[in-house]
Amino acid sequence: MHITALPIVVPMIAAALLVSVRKWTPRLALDSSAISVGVASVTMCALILARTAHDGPFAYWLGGWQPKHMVSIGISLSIDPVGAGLATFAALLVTAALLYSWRYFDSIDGLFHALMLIFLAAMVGFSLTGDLFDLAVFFELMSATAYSLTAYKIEERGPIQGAINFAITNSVGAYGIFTGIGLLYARTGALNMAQIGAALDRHGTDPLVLVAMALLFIGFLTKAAAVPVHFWLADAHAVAPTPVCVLFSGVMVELGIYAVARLYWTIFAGPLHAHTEELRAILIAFGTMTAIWGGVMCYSQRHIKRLLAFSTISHVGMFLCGIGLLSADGLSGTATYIVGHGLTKAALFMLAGVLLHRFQNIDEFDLHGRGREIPWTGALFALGGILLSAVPVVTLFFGKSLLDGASLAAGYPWLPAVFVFSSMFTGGAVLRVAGRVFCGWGASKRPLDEEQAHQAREEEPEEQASRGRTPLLMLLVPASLLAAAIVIGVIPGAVPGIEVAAAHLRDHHGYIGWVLRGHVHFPPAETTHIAGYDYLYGAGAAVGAVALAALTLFGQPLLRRTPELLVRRAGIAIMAFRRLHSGHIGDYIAWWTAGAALLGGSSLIFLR
Amino acid sequence: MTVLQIAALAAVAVSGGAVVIMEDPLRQALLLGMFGLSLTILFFVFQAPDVALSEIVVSTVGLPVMVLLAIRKVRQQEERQQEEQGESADA
Amino acid sequence: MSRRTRLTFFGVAVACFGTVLVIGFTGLPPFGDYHGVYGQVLNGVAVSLRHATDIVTSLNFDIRAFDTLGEEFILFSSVLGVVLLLRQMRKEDEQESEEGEQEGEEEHTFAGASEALRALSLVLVPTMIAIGVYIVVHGALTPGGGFQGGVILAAAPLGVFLGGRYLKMKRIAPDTLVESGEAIGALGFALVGLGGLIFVGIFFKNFLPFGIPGHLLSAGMQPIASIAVGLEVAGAFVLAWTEFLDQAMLMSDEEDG
Amino acid sequence: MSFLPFAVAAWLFLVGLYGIVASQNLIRTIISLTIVQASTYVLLLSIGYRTGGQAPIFADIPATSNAVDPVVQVLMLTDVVVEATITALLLALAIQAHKRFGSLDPHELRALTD
Repeated sequence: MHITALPIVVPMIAAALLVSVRKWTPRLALDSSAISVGVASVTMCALILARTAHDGPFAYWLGGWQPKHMVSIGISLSIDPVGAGLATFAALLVTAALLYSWRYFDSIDGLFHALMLIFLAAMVGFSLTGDLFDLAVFFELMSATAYSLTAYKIEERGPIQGAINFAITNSVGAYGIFTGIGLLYARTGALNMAQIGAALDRHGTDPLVLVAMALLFIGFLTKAAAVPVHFWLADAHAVAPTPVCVLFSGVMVELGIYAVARLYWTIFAGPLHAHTEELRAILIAFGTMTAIWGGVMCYSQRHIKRLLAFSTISHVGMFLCGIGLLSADGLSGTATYIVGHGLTKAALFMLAGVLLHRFQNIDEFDLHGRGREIPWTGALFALGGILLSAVPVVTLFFGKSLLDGASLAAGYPWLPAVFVFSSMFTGGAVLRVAGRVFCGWGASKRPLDEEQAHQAREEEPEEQASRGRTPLLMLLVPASLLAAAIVIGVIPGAVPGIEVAAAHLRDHHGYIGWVLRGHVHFPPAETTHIAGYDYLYGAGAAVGAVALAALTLFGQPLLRRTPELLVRRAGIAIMAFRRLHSGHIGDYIAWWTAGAALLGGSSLIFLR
Repeated sequence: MTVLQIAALAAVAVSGGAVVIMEDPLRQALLLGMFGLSLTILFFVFQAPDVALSEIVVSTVGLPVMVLLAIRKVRQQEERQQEEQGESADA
Repeated sequence: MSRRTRLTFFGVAVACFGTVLVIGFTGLPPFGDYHGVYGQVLNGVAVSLRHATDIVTSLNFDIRAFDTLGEEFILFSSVLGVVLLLRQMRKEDEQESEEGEQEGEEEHTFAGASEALRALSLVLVPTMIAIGVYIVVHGALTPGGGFQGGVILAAAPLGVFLGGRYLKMKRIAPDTLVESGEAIGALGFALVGLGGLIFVGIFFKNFLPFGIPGHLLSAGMQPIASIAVGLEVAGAFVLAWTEFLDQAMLMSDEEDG
Repeated sequence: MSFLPFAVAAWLFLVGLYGIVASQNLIRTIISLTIVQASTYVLLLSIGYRTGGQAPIFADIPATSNAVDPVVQVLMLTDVVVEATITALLLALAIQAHKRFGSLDPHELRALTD
């Protein structure tokens, strides 16, 4: 008996059971059963991962519908180490979030647990499936649960607005995906990704394939929140319950990036072989835009959860650049970075949740100095900021040095500067918050944007119990996530393991072979050594982050000496930039259309 | 391509456009029903009876009930808000 | 952005996007000239392998059943979302209106319910149930199946409401029961898949005899899968409708009082 | 003429997007979204159609005869029902939004803006 389908199905079954018995079930039983299902999923995913690492990737044909003469009839789970690894990672974060919410929420009933478990099933299914339409189904399942989870605290205004913008933007993205699938189906007569890839190898590229690619990519990038289809993310992340934010930033957004990588290497790598250079330029352009936009927006926020949300957008830009390098190191660097970032960002959201839980306020200036009461939280928060700036030798650092090497090899020597910028601004923003809130450094007022401050105060506590003490569990979970983010990179074999996994993902012909013929092929994987300048870059970014935070907190005298006109101009420019994030769904869809036109248009012009 | 198919396509295109152009949600809800019916006919002439059956049950009973009830609820909330405003103005 | 800026910006964007879309669509094979290999293979295999005459249902509940499992849970979780959003709100509304009159237990009648409509509903409701059940169980043979039949089944309690008996509708279909029904439907479909794993070793592999093509109990697990889906869809729609009805009715009760 | 179905699909997609952008009422936004979605139905079913093909139900016709593509029908058939419940979820959100903000105009619905 095969367990392959079980990590998807067991959470679903458990969710349905929980819903039907939730009226008569005490809270403790709900929590413990949901957590044990999470643990079971982690175990099963890890077993599958171990199998792919040991015996190589494999296809599991649901219903026993094996392909006949290279034509697939049923649906396959096509599992390679990257897919299995992401599934394990998603299950791990869901379990951590469930553990955290045990003490975080005071009164929730089984609906929350059921939705979390279905969300888990969707993410695992999304990582494992080998069928293009099934991928879209799990995309929608992920979305449907995510909308409800975002709006979970319905007594407030923010969550409703965030959920609406999230739902409409992502639905439009999903219809883009369906249209793309339709185009590919018309061309190849197949839905299995391996078979589509094999068919396109014979047909080559033409406008239909390019437009299909653009529609699929923009759809998945909507979930990944790349500029200019990122607007929903900040609205949704700022207001969703903390345990849900952990999953959104930690793994859901990254799955969008995963889908782009998967689609490129299984489907489009063959026909676009002659245009690698041009596609690389397009993807890196989008990625750079996202990294810088996210970094600037992140640094200019005072609502802490919204700040973390923009920091995720900035990192998504780095991921997109990493994938867009279309090389071995780029891919394995991104994969490593995703693991480190997911753990760190999840921990940071949990620590922001501690603030919210204790002070019922998430505004940086309002909380000025009040964090002194909880020094441990502060220490962990600052540690998270340092990690986010990819200081040597944490997991993020190994990811970033692979990315640096890949950019130089691909002829983009300026790309490492973008990465340093992103690390500096996102890490610096977190450190600034840590300094102001937990140490009481810097100014306690900033009059410019009272509106956002008001919103941060309106945030109501997610738990109604006494706020005297922070439950220990709410610190233990983020602390262990941060510890994992530090050590995973230095575990012998971890990074080389990711490099092997990435080699499987990149193996276009190998993928078609093992899915449709069952011939496992082990592509050669090179281990990259870290160059000296990587340590320099890494240390530079970390020092830069600290310096930036210090400059903002203590640099008032310095600022007074710069010409006032310059300061005001810069202020106005940033405010104008921020005003683009209007919260108006019409704006967001207009931007979505522009993004789709941009990606589709540039593909049609440059890739023919 | 048969005349029936062309007619159904034209009906879908026109009613779809009309649904979007209409500003008043109540009229939109009614037009949405028409749109659903023309889609049903289209699916039928495209030899997709299963999808047509899906579409007809959803577009005749499934969606309109919910849209109309949502509009009704919103109207009620508006009335209530106006009442409250009126009361506060009186006081 | 002001409304005008937004529309201008969108106008430019949509012109470009439309061009992209149309250029892509020109690569499609001419309408009616499709020769995709997947569909042809399936049309060839399904009757002989599955003894089902409606290929669409075979695909839905057997060959691509895993998709359907995902879709089922989309349905399930979005209705959970509706319940989550509206039930809480109803509690608030009830608290707000508590100082008002106590709600009576007498029958609430739908404003436009005449005797004729009431009589019609008496005929309509059993007919709808019959049609719904027929469509659900004959999925493998004729057009239809759990999805379509489920919505029709769900419309039956709605008929009771149209006949003017809102509370009676609630009595026939109380929330808890409907909710459990929906969950059991979702569960049932997953269990059909699990049955394959347990009895024949592969998830969603058929583990029941196929029977004679055209007969009611043919096509292996398909009828059972169809019934599970029917239950789930019916439960989901009844639940969503009653939540919306409760919203719209609650206030009007106050008005009547 | 043979391009007409695809043109209708493109038209529905674009006009639906326009509806969302131009809307000043959330319920209108949601209804426009269903139009975008209908575009995908029209596209996929048009792709799978074969001239002279019959519905893929072999109770009345011999199994060897010319039939339209069944796969696209399966993909769309479940989607039609499922998306109705997603629309229900959005409508529930709209009702909530109206209660909290006192308006359905997206312009008024800006809880957390910069």
